[in-house]
Amino acid sequence: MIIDGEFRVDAPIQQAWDFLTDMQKVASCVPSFEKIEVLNDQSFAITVSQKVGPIAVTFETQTHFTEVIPPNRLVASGRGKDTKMGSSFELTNEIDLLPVSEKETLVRYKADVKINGRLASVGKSLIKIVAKREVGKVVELIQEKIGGFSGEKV
Amino acid sequence: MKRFEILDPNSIEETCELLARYGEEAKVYAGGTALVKLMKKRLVHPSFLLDLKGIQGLHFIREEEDRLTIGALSTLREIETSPLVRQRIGVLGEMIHTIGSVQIRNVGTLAGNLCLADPASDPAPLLIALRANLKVAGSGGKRTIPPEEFFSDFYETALLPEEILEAIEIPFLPQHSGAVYLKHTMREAFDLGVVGVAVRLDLERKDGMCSDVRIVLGGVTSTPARLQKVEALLKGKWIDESLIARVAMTASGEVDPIQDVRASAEYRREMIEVFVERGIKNALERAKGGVS
Amino acid sequence: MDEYSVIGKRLPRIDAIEKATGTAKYLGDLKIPGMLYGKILRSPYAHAKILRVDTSKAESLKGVRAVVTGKDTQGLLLCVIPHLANKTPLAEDRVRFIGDEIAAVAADSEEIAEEALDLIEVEYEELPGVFDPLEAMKPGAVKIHEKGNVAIHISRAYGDVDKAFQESDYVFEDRFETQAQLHCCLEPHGCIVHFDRLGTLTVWITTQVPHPYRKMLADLLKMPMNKVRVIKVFMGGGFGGRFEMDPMEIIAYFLSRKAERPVRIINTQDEQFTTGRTRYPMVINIKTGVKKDGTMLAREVKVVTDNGAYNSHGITITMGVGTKCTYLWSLPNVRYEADVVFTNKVYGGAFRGYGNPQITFAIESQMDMISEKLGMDVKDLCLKNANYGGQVTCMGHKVTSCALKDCIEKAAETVGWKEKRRTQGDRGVGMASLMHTGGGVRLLFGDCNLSDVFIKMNNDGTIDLASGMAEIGQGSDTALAQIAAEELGIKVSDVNVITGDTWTTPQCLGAWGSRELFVAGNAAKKAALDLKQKLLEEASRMLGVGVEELVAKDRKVSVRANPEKSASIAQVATACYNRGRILAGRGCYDDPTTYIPDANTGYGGVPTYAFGTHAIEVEVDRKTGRVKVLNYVAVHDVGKVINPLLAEGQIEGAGLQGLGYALSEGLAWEEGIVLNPNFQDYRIFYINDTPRIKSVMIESGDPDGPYGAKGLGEPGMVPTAAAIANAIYDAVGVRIKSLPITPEKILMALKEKG
Amino acid sequence: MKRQLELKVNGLGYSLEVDPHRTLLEVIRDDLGLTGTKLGCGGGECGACTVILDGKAVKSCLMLALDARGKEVWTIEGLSRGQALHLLQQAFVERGAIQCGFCTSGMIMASKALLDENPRPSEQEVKDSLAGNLCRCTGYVKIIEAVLSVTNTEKR
Repeated sequence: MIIDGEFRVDAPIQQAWDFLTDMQKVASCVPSFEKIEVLNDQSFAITVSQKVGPIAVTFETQTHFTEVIPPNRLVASGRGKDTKMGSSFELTNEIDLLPVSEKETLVRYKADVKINGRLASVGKSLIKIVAKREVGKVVELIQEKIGGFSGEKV
Repeated sequence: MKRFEILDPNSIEETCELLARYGEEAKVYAGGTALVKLMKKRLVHPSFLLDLKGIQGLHFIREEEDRLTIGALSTLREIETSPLVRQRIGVLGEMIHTIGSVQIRNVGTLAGNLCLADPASDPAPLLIALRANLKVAGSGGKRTIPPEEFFSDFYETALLPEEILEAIEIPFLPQHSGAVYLKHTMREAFDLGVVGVAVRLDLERKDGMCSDVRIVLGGVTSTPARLQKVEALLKGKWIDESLIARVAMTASGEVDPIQDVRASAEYRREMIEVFVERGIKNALERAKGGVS
Repeated sequence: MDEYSVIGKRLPRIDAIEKATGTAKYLGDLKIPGMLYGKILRSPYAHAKILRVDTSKAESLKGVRAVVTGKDTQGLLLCVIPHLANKTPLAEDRVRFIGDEIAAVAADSEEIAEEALDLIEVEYEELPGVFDPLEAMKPGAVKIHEKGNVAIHISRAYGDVDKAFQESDYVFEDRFETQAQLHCCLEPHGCIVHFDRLGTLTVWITTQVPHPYRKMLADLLKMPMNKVRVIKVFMGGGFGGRFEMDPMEIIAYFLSRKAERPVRIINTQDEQFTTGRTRYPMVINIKTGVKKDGTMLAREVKVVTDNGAYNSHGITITMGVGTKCTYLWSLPNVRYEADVVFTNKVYGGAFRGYGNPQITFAIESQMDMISEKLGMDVKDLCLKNANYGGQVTCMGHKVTSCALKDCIEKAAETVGWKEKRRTQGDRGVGMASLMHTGGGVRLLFGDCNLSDVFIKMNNDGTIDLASGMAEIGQGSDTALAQIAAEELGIKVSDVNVITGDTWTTPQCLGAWGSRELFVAGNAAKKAALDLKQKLLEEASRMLGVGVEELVAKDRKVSVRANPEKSASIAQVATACYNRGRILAGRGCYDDPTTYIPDANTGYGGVPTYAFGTHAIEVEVDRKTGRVKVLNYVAVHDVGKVINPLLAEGQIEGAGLQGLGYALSEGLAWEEGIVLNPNFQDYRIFYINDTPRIKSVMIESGDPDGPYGAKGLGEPGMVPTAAAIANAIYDAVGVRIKSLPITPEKILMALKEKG
Repeated sequence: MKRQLELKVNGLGYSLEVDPHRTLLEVIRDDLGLTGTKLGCGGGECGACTVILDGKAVKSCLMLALDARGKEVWTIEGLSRGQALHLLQQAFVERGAIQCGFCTSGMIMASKALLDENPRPSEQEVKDSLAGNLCRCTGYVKIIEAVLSVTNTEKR
């Protein structure tokens, strides 16, 4: 499932780039984020957990930067598992940065989210709705944290 | 199903203590029809079930002054077939009749249905329309939550981790008031609604103007959606067919329907208009005829 | 006029009491000593390479007795048609749909087996998937199998199609789409497999074809057939879904070999919905040329079948569609082109009608459209082109008995066609007809269409009848009992029918192709006659009259001219016994007219044809698109009714399956994931949705059928979808060409129409 | 941890030790050997597992066995005495309401619960009471007829 969109941040492109490539900072914008371990400057072990009512999942993911073109393009991909739920999770996130002005940057993102296993078979439609909403929350937080919020909402 | 223990608390206090002690590991259990299904599918795996059925004083349907109070352990079927319910708030029984099958209604409870907070829940929108109140008990004492604040998200409620739903209070309908619950399903029975609409409409007097109205949708958004703009268009007006048709057209604009395997968002939008119209008409007829 | 004592009587099925009291044992009710419980690990990916499978943790879990992977089953390929086999029992290096089998565990309990599955580690490399057969056909599409995504291309023509189109006054071209319907047998699929230390393989299974199944197993595992015992137990429905080998059974075999214990595997609901067989979805382009007066000249049909990930019945069903599109209505010229295409979804299988519900939806919807354009009542158009006894179709099919015209007239009359058709309002009536085999075909399982029956008479005049036919709920055991009882002059309760066990029953190709009554019924009749001859010979000796003067009736053999002179059948049987003679009969039937389809023409013949017409009245809610079925009339040419109670049951049951197919059923997928793997969201009809289905049976008396009877199992759901589509058009003027015809489709079409 | 389960099934008392996670259906079938009650979908959607618990039809596949503590359960095996069939069983047999038979015990038990409560139901009431019981063979026509035929007989 592809979730894509764009948003603006009140920051020059380099500042936006620095923020978006700092996984600690980005992770702090993810509501379902639990913990992060930096393996090296390209690889991270990130644990996220998400709850929808009585159903709770915790994915321990390995995430890597697979394409880094400062300060314009970043591709990260991660995969993880919740063995208790017999489900796995994969995410590829492409981010492109375009300067709008000296103080403003346009961020285009395209996330390809895949949930496999037991979870997918029970709640594909729900997962989609929840995933879209979670991405929305992440974007909002990023906008807030990079610069003062002024961009259009997604 | 993963193994677990059943604990049998004797009181609400004890239940809350157990909830505090075990947190996410414990689940409250009454009828269990939904919970056991999730557990069998291995989507939920609690270590403890807190069986409420041993607690005295949670299993009742009674009249209290101007309202009906239903205990957390009352099954859907008991409510559906209760003469008291039929006499006082008939629409409640009508709505429950559309849920699942007799076998499920014989075991499942109204409180359990509400606590699951399934977006396609039938009772949820009707209870909001009927201005019900949910009595909640927890370690911090008791409180009352109106159902429109109770449902916070898909399968999420405003219950705190150490709280349980104790009873449901539903006020009787005043004179010249009509309530209805309509559900659009693809099958005649045993189906979740693509759209459910609950309407309670109060008239000042017979054939009078609309003094108050509540219109609530189920099955179309993450939580039941009250159509306050539509309500505002009706309040204080003499309602006729053309007004109903006009306001119904605005109904779908007030929500952003979900899309799932049961129906597209577009179809849901169309059905909101149709069923809001039918719901208001029906409720109006009942208000005029005095039938609930 | 009816001289029969048992045939044509409204009798309860002979296994009804067993079922009504809960004593009938189904697969899940059996416990074999030492039995283990198997579970299968399935692919979460629609298309992936398997890089590594590590089962070591699972193997060391307490209570786990065997673990198998693709390494154990290597080299085996499964398919009901062996030379098309491309499904490995367990994946070796690739998975091709979500649910594809990867590894399996046998343990002391299901709980332990399930836990063990979670401990198996699999490393995948995900590959892009292709889910739409039209996409999969494009050059450059992801290859699902090495040989490419098109399993077969079929091309056939009869007559001069191009010339006929030129001579046509009108040519109609339409595209129809059908969905993946599930059998939804109430009992999920399962098996118990025991490979014992003597080298005997016993399989308890829910199969429609015990004997062919036994042969498939023996061939696949290279075992002598007498070491393979297949036991079909009571089974909760078939409908074509148990007409082949499932990987599960081979997996259980390997688990049993490893553990040296019997192993049971039963699908969960989720497995049944996501990995069980389906009706093949098809895209059907149909082009028909007619004269102004309604004479049909030519038809061209192009089909793309969504085969799913592996071969099963997809190729033969698609070939069958090529046959079926030539023979309903008199058509001198037909061309057929089809592609059967792999996709990364669960694979299809046989399902009641074997392709006919799909093509009949297209043919009969289009007939309705043609009639409108010609300004003719569709009923008259159909009557004009109706098949008839003695007809030879363009492909060469020889119609024996045929009451299609009567079916059309009777359906119209019963539903109130004249008063209800083309009237105002939201109600409408529609009609559709069918032609289908009424006695199997030669297609699978060798160059025969046979069934063999043994009967032995006991001293008291009761009999034991052994047949290789499979009772799957359709009532074949009862029909065989009736036939034997009729011939021998005994009561149905005197007949003990033995079916299901390949060690104690004679050869039979099983329950499919609406062949049970026609083929096994003929065999039972022959066997009974064989026995009767011996019985009468003995009675002739006892009564001192010639055999030809004797009648067997009411448990007695009596002299026709002098009924007072008689001996009870028990007396005759006992006399036989005391003279050291055995009263036994054998009858084998293999229809004499058909043969394996010719490779070029596709023609192999059909022993007899079933016909029928359904007329349905609906009401459509224009605001919601919801359809309510008000009236359902199903008229069938059954040749001869053997048991009206059971025949009605076949028609009513098939009718409701047809309504589900028409209006609400169908798997929904997204990227290969099934979105509705349960009865809540996969909407088969419950009791509140059922209309009173009025069944009418016409007895055309087939020259080759037992008492004139022909098959009825499949026909009942063949025309339903088209009749519904036509009724909806009559009601609100929108033509829906894709199944299921959901409220949403109707509403959107109504909006478009304005 | 296993717990004590005292219950009556078809009039007979049982004292069992069961794990809390086991369903009533599993205990009836596996521990008591009463296999007339069927496991169909396992998710409360098909009704093949219907039994009567303290006079009410329930889906035993979604009920924990311990919820039957101190209760009275009736299954299909409890309906007939020897070869004498219950009127409902008789009606299902004679009216052709049975094909593959997998739904039958659930159908009969759900019908019995209805008739015990409401001896003369309307056709709609029969349908409403069987709304949770699937049958894929019969099209339900003969099932409805069978249940209604029993309501029309005087004694039951």
